[in-house]
Amino acid sequence: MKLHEYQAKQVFREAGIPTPASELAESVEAAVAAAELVGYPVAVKAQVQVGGRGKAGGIELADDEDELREAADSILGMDLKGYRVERVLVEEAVDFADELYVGVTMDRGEGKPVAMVSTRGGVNIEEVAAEDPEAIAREHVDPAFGMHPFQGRKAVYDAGVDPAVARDVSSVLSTLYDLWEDKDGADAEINPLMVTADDEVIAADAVFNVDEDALFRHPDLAEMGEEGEFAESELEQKADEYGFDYVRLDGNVGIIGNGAGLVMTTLDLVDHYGGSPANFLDVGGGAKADRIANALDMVFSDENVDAVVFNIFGGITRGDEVANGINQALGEFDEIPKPVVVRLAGTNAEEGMEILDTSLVTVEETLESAVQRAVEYAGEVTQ
Amino acid sequence: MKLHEYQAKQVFREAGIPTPASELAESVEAAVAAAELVGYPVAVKAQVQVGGRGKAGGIELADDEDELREAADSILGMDLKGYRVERVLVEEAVDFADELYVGVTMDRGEGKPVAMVSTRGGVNIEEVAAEDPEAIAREHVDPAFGMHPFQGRKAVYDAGVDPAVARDVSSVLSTLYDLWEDKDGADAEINPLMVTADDEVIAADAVFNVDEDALFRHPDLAEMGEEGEFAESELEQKADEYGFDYVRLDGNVGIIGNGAGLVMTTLDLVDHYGGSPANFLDVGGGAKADRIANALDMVFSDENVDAVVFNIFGGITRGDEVANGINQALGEFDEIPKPVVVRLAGTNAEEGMEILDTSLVTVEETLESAVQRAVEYAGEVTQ
Amino acid sequence: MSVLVDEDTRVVVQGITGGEGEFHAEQMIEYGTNVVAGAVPGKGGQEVAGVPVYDTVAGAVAAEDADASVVFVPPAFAGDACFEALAVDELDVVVAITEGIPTQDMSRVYRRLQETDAYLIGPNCPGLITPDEAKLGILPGNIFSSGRVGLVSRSGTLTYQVVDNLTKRGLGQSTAIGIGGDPIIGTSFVEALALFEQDSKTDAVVMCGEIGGEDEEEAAEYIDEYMNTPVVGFIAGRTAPPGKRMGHAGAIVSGSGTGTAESKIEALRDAGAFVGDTPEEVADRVEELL
Amino acid sequence: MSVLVDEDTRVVVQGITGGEGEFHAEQMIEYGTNVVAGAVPGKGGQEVAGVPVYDTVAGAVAAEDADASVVFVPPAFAGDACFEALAVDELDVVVAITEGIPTQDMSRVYRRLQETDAYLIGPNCPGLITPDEAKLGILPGNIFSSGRVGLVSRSGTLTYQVVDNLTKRGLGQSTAIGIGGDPIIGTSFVEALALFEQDSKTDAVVMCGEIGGEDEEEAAEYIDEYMNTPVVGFIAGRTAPPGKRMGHAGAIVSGSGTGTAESKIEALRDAGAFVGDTPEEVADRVEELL
Repeated sequence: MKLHEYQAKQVFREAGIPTPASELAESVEAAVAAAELVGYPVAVKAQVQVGGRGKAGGIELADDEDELREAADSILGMDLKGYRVERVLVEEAVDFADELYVGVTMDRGEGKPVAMVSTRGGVNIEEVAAEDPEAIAREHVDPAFGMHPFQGRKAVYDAGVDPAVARDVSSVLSTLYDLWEDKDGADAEINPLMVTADDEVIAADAVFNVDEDALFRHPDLAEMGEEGEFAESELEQKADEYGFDYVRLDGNVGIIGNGAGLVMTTLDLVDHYGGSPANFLDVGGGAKADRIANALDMVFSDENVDAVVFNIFGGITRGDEVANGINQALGEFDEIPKPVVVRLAGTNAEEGMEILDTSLVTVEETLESAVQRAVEYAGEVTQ
Repeated sequence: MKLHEYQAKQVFREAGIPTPASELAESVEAAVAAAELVGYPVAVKAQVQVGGRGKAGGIELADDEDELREAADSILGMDLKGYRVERVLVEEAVDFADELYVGVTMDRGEGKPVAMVSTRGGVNIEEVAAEDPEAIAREHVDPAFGMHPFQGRKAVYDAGVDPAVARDVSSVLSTLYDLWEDKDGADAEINPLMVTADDEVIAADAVFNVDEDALFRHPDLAEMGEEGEFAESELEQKADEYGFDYVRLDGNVGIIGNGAGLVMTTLDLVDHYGGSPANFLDVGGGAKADRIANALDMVFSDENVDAVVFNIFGGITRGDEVANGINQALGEFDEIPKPVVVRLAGTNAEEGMEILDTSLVTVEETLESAVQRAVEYAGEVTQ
Repeated sequence: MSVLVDEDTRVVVQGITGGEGEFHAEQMIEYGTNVVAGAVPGKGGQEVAGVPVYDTVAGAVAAEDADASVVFVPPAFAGDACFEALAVDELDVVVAITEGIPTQDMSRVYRRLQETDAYLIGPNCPGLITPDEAKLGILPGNIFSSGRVGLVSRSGTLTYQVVDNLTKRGLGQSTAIGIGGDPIIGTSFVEALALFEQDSKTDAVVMCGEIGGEDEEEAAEYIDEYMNTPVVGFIAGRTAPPGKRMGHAGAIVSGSGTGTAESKIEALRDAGAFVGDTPEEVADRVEELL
Repeated sequence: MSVLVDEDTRVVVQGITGGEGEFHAEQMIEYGTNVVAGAVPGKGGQEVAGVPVYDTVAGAVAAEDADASVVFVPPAFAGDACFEALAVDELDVVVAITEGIPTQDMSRVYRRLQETDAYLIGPNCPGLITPDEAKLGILPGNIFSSGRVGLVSRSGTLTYQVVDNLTKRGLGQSTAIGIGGDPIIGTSFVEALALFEQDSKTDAVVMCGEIGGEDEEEAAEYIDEYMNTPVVGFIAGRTAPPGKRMGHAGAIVSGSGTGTAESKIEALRDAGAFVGDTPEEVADRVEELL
């Protein structure tokens, strides 16, 4: 779960990381009031969870009220990479001499945390990582011990940070690591960590993503997550409500299945047989009839979808439950909105096949044939 | 550093370990007021840092004000194993069905912490450990990870604690461990952890000793240490003031040296040559003249001392500094109060021998001869 | 034995008194698995699914001489359950079925695992099975058949799909291991492949990978350098767009181009492994090899 | 080489810019020790005692090819300094002079140490010396002389006393190691004895123990089972009363009768070692042996 910038900064600030003065505003008038409190010049920053806000016009500077009104007016309500901007952060514009990067994440390959420092802050760090990996000092942390103080210092010195601020940067990194550990962070980043002409360091941006599996022990962050809800598409909101792993894609073959690997495989097969997948939708393990009906509702709600392939290999999930769900969902229609190809295998598949109302769906025996049939149907509609 | 029972209970209570209601009192009248708050029956408990207070008459029960006055009057001001009782804890008398032991300490041999549980609470646990080691369940803790929750449970089940309270006891042990770790405990113990007829657990006594080397990061505990200062002997107070490692013994040969091993060896040699050591006094490494003078002041202040052996092997400590200290201290006397035998070796020993005013002291070349000479002097005085 | 477990394996089920734990303990026993005990704090002395329950894993192992455990403990407590199992030297195999264990908990468990000789399978996995001998986990036993194909997979239902294709052609399995799709797992592809390479009952190995991470690339290096047993690969997620999480926390292609299906397929092919475009092609190839 | 260090040992001094660090770096260099660098955060680029200072230990080792370090860092930071040294694979020997390191810090350092191949000497120790070759620590070099007696001791000044007795009789030392008197130390008597046993330049070993703990008893077992080199022992603290801390945090006899001088002396004698009543007797015995 991603926190918004203003939330992440609040978390960082409470932990003792210096951040610029700032106020959240949801209207131009509120932005004006906020700027009075913060003091000009200010930065007006769109609070949406996408990268590259600056380049996309989501961040503007304002030296006075007129400029501020103009900036707030242009940003509030704008569409930024598919998200509508509902709130801006009005923030003290920091005069900086240098921009650094500090971050903590889980190195999945090593199975352990890694703390990172770079003097190449203020730019897309993933590009830096790709082009010039040596520009980022990395210090792996033993998760049993946590980050030793010397490791924070080592990362900072290895990165070549100016000695005048090395101690402060190392202290920010240690705090960031402890925060990441205490609050079950997935990624924690400050980019840029600005260095002023007076050798003060200050977190000009803040990223804090939380491990959703660990939210149960962080009710405060869970609450922030609700407060800062995504401005998602209607379909994604629906998937959240239903509790599905769902990703919308560009094609017209709707896909429902159980288990991420098998659903991805179904997508790949749609592509392999010349079709184009409309989505990834995993109903998960042990889905009951209601859940199956919800899944059908989801793909039917996607106007791009022309045909649906329903591929279940029962393990915990039982074929009879799936068949009931399909019957229940499709029985409500006078006319089935989109052709549905069903393939059931595994636990209670035979029972499922007996229950399934084959007047409503096309049944196929194998994954390959089911996908081919769905691609065929979708092709017919498209023509 | 040992906390008093009332301090340890405060620390435990703040961490969430259940403790009986209690109030501290320094007079009989205050004890009466305290008992009113706590409610009869109460236990009146001497707040001195010695074991076996109960057997020594330092703990009494009182059912009403008369009994309380009598108890408080008899305990306040009493001499308990050499300590004068200045304060009593007036505590709710808990009606218990069972008494357990839980503790956490550092297992020096293993170099790692150990959590302990026993159903043989309420008695001297060291005796239990000696007579029936199996009666104490021990769970070693990996200091990198801290105590896993399963370890607390395992210790409790291994000890054979009644299942009805196993969860609560395990939770107390986990809290005690975390406290021990967070606050740099040396030993943390609850003995007894009482179990009531309603299966409530409650810490009826509380021991918390802090690693003195770690006090710098626990100012709150350091403050408690001052508040609960030992009622030590005059000599021990003096040693504290001077910052010496000092232990008073029964003999009449005063001993001053540098380095614990060498001082212990000097004691052993005094014994070996038929004398009896009056003290252990380690001036530590790198002692300067003032410190040497203070050490002489200490042994001269001990009326049991009849002769002094001063044995310095210079490493960081310099012989010339030592000689200056001796000259300075002894120069102040018209008559040297007790004969002093000096042996200097190691760093700057020759310079020291040149400086040393041999009209004030007896000089010996070797450790053995110095000790023999001091034993001889002490023997002469005794005769 | 085949790989890791066989008919002699003595299994303790952690969390056996929970709904999932009890149901799958019964299923495992029905399959013929030698489940000897359950372990649930506070439930010692009970009997569930016909086996005695102990308060601690150590207690269960001491009393019932178990050498493997399966963890069906809710995610908030599953990390601790893994530590508890790993603290018992006698347990050679620990299978963590639980989905949704916090990643940092697993990072610490993984750290501990490195100091032990045990194999931790999972978490968030279907478990492993040596057909007709022992099933540790939630795999549907009826689709498996005994034979000479080893199988290792990051995904549960994809495993079933591939096994189904094999079994229907009479290509039985020596052992099938679902290693799980989480970002941090115990036993990796490389370790599983090494076990199959050393196993005299395995003549070919099917390896089902998916996008995300670099485990498949590392497996390819291992295949190239150390394996004589032929490997047939399958990689799910060729159509997955970068930056989107496809169900498994691990199944995400990073923006910087690592962890793509292409890089994994290429690595495996470079290592001499056949990689099928469909599960059917995988079975075709295995049939050719045996 | 003799044991652990010799004239080729390249030493980095952690905390070289502090008073103690600088003074003893100079002393070590004067003795002939090959001190190649200092390491102090924020002081990189300076020169102290004639050697370059680096911000990190890893940086110092990389630039100056050091293989040992000596820690003169204040107690609050010394645990971290040990971790920093132990993180550098190239450092085979780490000598922690610092006194007063919190016990729990050392417990964690000790845990880490078990995973490395390094020897940690101390903390709260005088260091070690191979006479005429290298001195790592604060021992007064002038009392030592080169020879064939190994020495290991928990106490600093007692070491000096014993060495003085040896040197005055012409009994030089191969290496002398002060392992320190804290409750938790890196290298134990047993490990030090094993090093001397394997050392072709050591013909006899003097071991100075003291009350508290059971390290001497463990050493006795080791001597009994594994050592051919003769061992002469000395145990300080025979007159120490139970329950009193005699200077060293470790030097305390527990009420339950373990850790007494008697038990240690008896264990050593049972293992065939001579135990002297006085340092003089120790030297007498060594003279007889060589």
